[in-house]
Amino acid sequence: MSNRLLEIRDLKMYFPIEEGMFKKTTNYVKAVNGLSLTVNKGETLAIVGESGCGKSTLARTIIGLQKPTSGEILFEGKNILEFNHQEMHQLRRDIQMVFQDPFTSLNPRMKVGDIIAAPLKAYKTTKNVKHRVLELMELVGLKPEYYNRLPHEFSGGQRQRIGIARAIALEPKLIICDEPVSALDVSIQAQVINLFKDLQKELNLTYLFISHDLSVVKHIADKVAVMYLGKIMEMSENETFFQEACHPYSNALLSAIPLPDPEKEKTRERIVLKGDLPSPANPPAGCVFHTRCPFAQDSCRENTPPLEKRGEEHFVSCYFPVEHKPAEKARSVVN
Amino acid sequence: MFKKKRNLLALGVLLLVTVATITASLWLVQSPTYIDSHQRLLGPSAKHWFGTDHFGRDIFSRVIVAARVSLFIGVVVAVISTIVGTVIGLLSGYYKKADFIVMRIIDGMLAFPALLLALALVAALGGNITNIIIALTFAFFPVVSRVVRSAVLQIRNIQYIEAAKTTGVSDPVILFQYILPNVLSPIIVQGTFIFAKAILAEAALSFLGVGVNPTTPTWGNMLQEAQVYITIAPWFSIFPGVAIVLTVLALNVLGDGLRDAFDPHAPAKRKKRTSMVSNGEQKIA
Amino acid sequence: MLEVKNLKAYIDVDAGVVKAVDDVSFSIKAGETVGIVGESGSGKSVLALSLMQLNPKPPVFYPQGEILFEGQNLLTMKESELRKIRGNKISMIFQDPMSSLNPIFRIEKQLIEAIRTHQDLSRKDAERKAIELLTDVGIPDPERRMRDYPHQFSGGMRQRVMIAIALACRPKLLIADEPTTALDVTIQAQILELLASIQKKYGTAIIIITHDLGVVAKLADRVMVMYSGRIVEEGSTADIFYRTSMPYTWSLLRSMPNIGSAGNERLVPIQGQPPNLITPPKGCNFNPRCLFAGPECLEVDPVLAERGNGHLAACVLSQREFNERKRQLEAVEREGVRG
Amino acid sequence: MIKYTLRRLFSLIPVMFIVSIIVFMIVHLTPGNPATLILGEESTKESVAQLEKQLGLDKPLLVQFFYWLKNILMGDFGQSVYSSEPVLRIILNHIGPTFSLTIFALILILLIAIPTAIFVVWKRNSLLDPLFISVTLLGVSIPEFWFAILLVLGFAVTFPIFPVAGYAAFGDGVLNWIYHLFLPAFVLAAVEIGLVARMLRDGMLEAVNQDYIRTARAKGVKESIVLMKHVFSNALIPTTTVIATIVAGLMGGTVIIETIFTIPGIGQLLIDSIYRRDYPVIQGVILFIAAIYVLVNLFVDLLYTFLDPRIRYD
Amino acid sequence: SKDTTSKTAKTGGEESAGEPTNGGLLKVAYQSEPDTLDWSYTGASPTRDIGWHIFETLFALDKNFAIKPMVAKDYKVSKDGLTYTMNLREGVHFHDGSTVTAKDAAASIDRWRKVSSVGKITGAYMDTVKAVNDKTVEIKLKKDYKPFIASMAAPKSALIVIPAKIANEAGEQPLKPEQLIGTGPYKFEKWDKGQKIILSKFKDYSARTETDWGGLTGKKTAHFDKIEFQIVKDSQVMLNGLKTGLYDYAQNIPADLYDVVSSTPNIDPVTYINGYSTMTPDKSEAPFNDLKVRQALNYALDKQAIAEATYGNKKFYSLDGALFDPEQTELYSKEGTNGYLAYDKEKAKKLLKESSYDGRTLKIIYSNNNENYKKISQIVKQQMEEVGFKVELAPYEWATFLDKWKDPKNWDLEVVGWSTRFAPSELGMLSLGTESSGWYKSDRWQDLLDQWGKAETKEQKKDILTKMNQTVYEELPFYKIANETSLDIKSHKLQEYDNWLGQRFWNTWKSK
Ligand SMILES: Nc1ncnc2c1ncn2[C@@H]1O[C@H](COP(=O)(O)OP(=O)(O)OP(=O)(O)O)[C@@H](O)[C@H]1O
Ligand SMILES: Nc1ncnc2c1ncn2[C@@H]1O[C@H](COP(=O)(O)OP(=O)(O)OP(=O)(O)O)[C@@H](O)[C@H]1O
Ligand SMILES: [Mg+2]
Ligand SMILES: [Mg+2]
Repeated sequence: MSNRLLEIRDLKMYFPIEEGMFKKTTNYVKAVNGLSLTVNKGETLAIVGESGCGKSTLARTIIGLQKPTSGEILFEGKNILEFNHQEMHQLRRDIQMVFQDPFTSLNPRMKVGDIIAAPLKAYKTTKNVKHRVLELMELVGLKPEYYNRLPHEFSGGQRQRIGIARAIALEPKLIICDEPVSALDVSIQAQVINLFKDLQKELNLTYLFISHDLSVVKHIADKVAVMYLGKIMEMSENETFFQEACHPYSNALLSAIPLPDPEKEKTRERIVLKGDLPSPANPPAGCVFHTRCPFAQDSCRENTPPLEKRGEEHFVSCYFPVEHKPAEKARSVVN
Repeated sequence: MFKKKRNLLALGVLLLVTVATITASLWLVQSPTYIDSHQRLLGPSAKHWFGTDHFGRDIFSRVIVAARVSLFIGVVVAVISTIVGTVIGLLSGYYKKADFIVMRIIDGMLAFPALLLALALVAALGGNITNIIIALTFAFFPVVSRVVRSAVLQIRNIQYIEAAKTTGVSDPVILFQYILPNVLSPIIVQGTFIFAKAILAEAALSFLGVGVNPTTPTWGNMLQEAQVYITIAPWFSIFPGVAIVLTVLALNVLGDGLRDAFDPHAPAKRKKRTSMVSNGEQKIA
Repeated sequence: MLEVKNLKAYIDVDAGVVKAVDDVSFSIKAGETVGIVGESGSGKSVLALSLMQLNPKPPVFYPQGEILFEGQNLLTMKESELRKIRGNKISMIFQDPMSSLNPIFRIEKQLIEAIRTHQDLSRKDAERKAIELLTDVGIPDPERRMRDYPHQFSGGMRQRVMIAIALACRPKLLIADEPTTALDVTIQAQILELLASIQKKYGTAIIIITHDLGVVAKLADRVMVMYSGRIVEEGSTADIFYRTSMPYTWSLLRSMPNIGSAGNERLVPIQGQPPNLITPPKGCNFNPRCLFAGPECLEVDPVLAERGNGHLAACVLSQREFNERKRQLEAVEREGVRG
Repeated sequence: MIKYTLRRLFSLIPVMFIVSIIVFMIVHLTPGNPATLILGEESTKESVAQLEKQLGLDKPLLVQFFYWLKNILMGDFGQSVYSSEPVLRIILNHIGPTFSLTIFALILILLIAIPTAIFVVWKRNSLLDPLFISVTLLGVSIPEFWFAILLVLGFAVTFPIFPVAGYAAFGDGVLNWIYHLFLPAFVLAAVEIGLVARMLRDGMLEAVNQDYIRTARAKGVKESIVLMKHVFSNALIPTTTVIATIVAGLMGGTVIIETIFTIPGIGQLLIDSIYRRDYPVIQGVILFIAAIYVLVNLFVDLLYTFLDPRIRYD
Repeated sequence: SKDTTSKTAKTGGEESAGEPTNGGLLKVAYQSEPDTLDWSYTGASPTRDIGWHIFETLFALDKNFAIKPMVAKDYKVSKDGLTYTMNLREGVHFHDGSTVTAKDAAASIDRWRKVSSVGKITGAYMDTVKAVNDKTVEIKLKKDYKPFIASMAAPKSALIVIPAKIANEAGEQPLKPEQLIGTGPYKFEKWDKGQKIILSKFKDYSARTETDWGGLTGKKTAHFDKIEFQIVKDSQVMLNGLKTGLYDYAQNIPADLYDVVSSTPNIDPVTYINGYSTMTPDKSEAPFNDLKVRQALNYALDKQAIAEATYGNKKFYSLDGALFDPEQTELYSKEGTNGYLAYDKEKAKKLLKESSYDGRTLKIIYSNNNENYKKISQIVKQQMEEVGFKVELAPYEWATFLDKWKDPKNWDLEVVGWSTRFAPSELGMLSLGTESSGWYKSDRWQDLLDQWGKAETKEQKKDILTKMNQTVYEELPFYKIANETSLDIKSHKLQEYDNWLGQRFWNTWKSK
């Protein structure tokens, strides 16, 4: 129990679709729609899913940029949704965020030193701000002479390092990373992924790592959660997921990723999903995935499958999970 | 932005006019108000470079001194309306609750053509410099607050603002240290244009007879007085007219140049997915 | 069918001249699929647009080269002649489906425009043809959806429309410039399938430009690797992936996170940043980032050289030297990890 | 669309309420008692007081305001203290010339600005562009009234092509109408022509670099068609949003232009009424102009939805 | 606000007038739109100059300002001077077709007593008005009032003859457009507010026969079918409009344009005397309640220079200290006006030192709608400052000016022009205790006014006028600046045009 850093219970975040001058709400975008998950101390939980499935909304809700419609967010056992302004301010020290776009997440008019110092100044944690900033810069691999430079003088990878330095400045307990490498070029992605791993080891950080790129996830995550239309479809340990993912959607995701290996690519059995992601304003009834699921049956259209335990730390929300026969394992899982 | 000759020239003109008016009392030989009934309506000469008016006053010195009033009104209106507009725009862009009501009021004010609003206000308050400044400020600040508000609305959702929030930076600091500097460029551009418009508006009000006290030399007053003499003493009208056009043109050119300089899209619009931008080649303004 | 000879495409910018495409030669045969990979800014798009002569002029200019399409040089061709080729014999699919369709015209209009620009068809026939095309690219209910505006389509569907437009005149050559980067994984898979099936069905030659080696591995017969405006390695897909001859390609392959690989292992990034294309480094453009760079590399600017079987690479190291160095380095790294 | 239009019309209520407050406040700040003015130099205190009572000027402001507002809602804009005619009738009598002038100017703006912008964009890499920019900047820098006087001197006096002043109603013959309105409408339009052409040019230059234009070119579409069809229609959308601003500019300008060309429109009516302290007429005119402006804005919004398929309000 | 007076200027046409032609449209550029066309109701010249085409009075002034009958045929005064009996001309038609009767005249007089400023002054002396028979009216006065007929003939808030029905209906309200029924040579046709007023020829006009009277009486012939008074504010437009044939006549052009006008071939200048400009001190408060300060100011003013800078051309001003215009032979007297050109800087400085003036800043108010007041104020300021006054200018737009004028706190000096008046009692700048005289209090002046009411002979009148002048220059209730001459312009085609006090478009026509 004490191992649980963050626990989310049945979280819902609906955005009203407002129309007209009196802002009559005609419908809701159900960005996060009854989502539960747990993050343990010191581990990395990766959340994967396609664009628009609610990943960023989840992140923003946890960090308090939005008030959720309902649900609970327990941080170290306390429901942060009941926090007052003061408590919220204190909580922010413990939860920090690294953003997706290294170009828009840094104020273009502030010097690197000031960007990293902002949280330190907001909480007045240390007298010698500059010293601490230089320390952090060293930690993320930025040269001290960059202190007075402006963000535009840096490459994307370097900028992302600045963002990371800012996020770890207050020694938070949890860092939420919303697609921190998806905007980076492949050759540079690797640098940042490595940095994340190193920092975790060094500072004993806990990550909630959001990504749509399963190959990145595979390199960084301890656990993987697959999200679809505001819900968790499957959640398991990294190893288990890549070996035995059993939700049809997880499998589709896994098989959709092109491998930089022509032979495997050509022999691989893929599951190409039909159709597009339905609109989160009108999610399908029953299992939200049924419209694109190759195995959908009538029961899927009528009832919503619960997130059920399937193995040690392995949960699936599906009536007809894919069974992996030992022999097939290798093939279904790409390598 | 000063790579363009046009912008440089405009800045030069403005500096010249400003310096000339500020230092006028040091070097002006002729008094701008001295009435000499024997020297009426004389054409340009060595003594009176721009000729004399219907009172025999020296037009050159009047044009120079008038610049002071016109520029003063322009600057003050530009500064006050940008400050007022900015504060209102910032607050209503940032605080959703205030936004609705404030914007309805601004909408209401924007429902009047600026010149008409100023005209009605000046007619109501009486035509002196303070009232003209008040009236023009009222006419122009709503535009600024609109511009600022929409800039804030755009910027508010940019990640570095959210990033600042999540690192615990307080609202006022975000508003004034993060958002304000980033909306400064449209504000400065607006300010420059308002400066130009205010000078024109002052002239128009004076022309309509509700402007600055007619005894004060302003470009508008001079043009109004000169109107009758346009055929018999064209210089009376031409010099103040050209002075207005040059000054306002310089301001407009400058504003235009600033807009281009500030606008990240202006030269080559390129989207970048990437990290690969080295050498500071890409800037985000 | 298409032969590019010593093409240079330079760009005039305030800071100087960007050598976006610098002396590139290659050729494509009918029915072939060629992949062009390289990191962002390496000149892929400028090259692709050069083939269609769609680069904005100015600032882009072509100081040298020939682009021979069916024997005619596109570079010297009159604009009116070019227009007869564009969209007809060569067409193009762009990276961003969100912005590549005109937002204020109906899909129908944009498709029909593509058809009627080159084909003398009545409106009715063009409409019928448009429906056919949409069916081909897998848009359900095309008669109705045709009357929609682009914003009413999802990203994947818009990309399909783009493909339909590109296919409107059964082009001989289809250039796809990062056709899937803006799309989701599952949608990307759909589009890649679609491209593969089109290739099979029409036998169109395809140039697919991407920074994603996985995409290339799936589609391409042949691959060209671009680095700072040049082709640094070229060969069959297998050559590139399994018999890499150029340190850059190798580093690129190593830096990619790969679900196929063992898992939680360390990635090996390419250090440094891509070169400035205005003042490229002396010698080999890759030398500042190359793990094998020797003193020679600072001097010699290597040209593409035959490595057997149409496999070309631009590196001072011979294949054997390269393999040797590779082995040494990998050994050192393993040591490092252990120690 | 109808629903949306109605909703938008409905939303004008708070704006117009604020507008009416502003109008009322401005007018009642005005010094100079209309009663004195009507009665003239030799009026007595008693007669002034009596007339004030008659005009309701002796009541508290707030009472006057709501009384006024109530009447307006019932279609009664009051009576001119100067001519005792109903304000609404006075305004309607003056609206014709202003309407003509504005419409004429608007037509001139579009007729000149659109081809200019297209031409400039077509020749965008030549010296025409900087020249064009300079001219448009010059256009917005000349005081309207001065420009008007110069034009009259040139084209009505020195070369008497147009009349120096005056107005002919549309009903008096179209040619006559054009003959009288050309100069004033041109002056009125001059400033805005530059603005609109500039907006269009900027919009087109921006559109020229858009991906979808590249798509059009990639289809092999002719450059002229690309410019006129794809680029222009996209640039038109942002430009329509400034139509409202233009109309505001034109209406502000009519005050000056009507004065100079002695055109009996509401601009001149406003100036006259200001001099006469004819409160009800001043209020009526300003309110009327504001209402028109607000409606034009609404119209532009609707036009916008019509032009831009991305925005659909139902 | 300001009416114009005076005599004809020569019209510059050289070609002979030739035979009058009838018909056509006369287009007049009219500077200020009148509030009403009811010539009784207001003394404003825009009303008068159009009104007198429509209306006629019982008695009127001829070109020499002598009183002559107009609608009236003749009159008799009883010995005691208390009963006036007047006969009307036969067959005078109203525009509505009816014939003028004594009842109409009586009703018109009754209304005049109530609404006209002159009528109110006169009305104080009147008792009853009644129609004795169809063509005879009898008026009883309460006490002897010699200027009675002169008042009835005064062309200011004039006693217009209108149908009795309309007079009764209108009462104290100004006549509405449909009530504009008079006996004049032109009748009212249409008024597009803010744009133009159209008069048309009255076919049944019954003219007098005297061709040599001129002024507002004698034979009047309407040659035009229509007269259009178009409201044009801007004098450049007027001038340009005349040049290009847009107008035939334009009113009130700045004197500085005289040279241009006279050198343009197809237009002629028309000049006429138009009252005079004045400056009035506020005598209810310091410092101008001190006669010494007023005297100091009188010495400080160089009227020659003021006039020169203000009016430019010598044709357009004359330095004359009298209270009336030289053309008004019965009223004009120069005696006792020595104080008028008393310019002496040193004396002014000395007097000012001796006076109670404490060096505070004095406020000159004026209306900026009038170029001349504007100029005068500015020069006066310069001259006052030269002798040690401190001065500040406060121009207001006309309406505000009228308002500010009312309160002595708002001003110390006020600059305004007064049009020609027809009796001492009508002199606004001397009407006791009002703001227009700057709260002038003077038993001496009141006494002189009373004497005027009783004066009969020319000699008596001259004597009183001299005393009046002396009073004015000793007590200095106001400062006269200069007689003003106005400039109108007319098309060269307008023939035999004769201007008297203002524009009259009868007995004139346009050549082809
Ligand atoms: N503030 C908001 N108001 C209305 N709708 C919103 C808002 N924020 C997000 N949404 C909607 O909620 C849904 C989920 O959005 P979210 O950004 O969380 O997706 P995501 O999984 O992060 O996608 P991506 O991978 O593209 O970042 C989307 O349909 C989005 O349009
Ligand atoms: N219109 C232009 N103006 C200035 N520079 C340009 C222009 N177009 C391209 N460039 C520059 O040319 C170089 C090559 O650009 P290009 O778009 O071909 O790269 P790319 O390989 O397609 O990259 P990406 O993967 O990001 O699409 C880059 O340095 C880019 O900044
Ligand atoms: Mg997201
Ligand atoms: Mg590209």
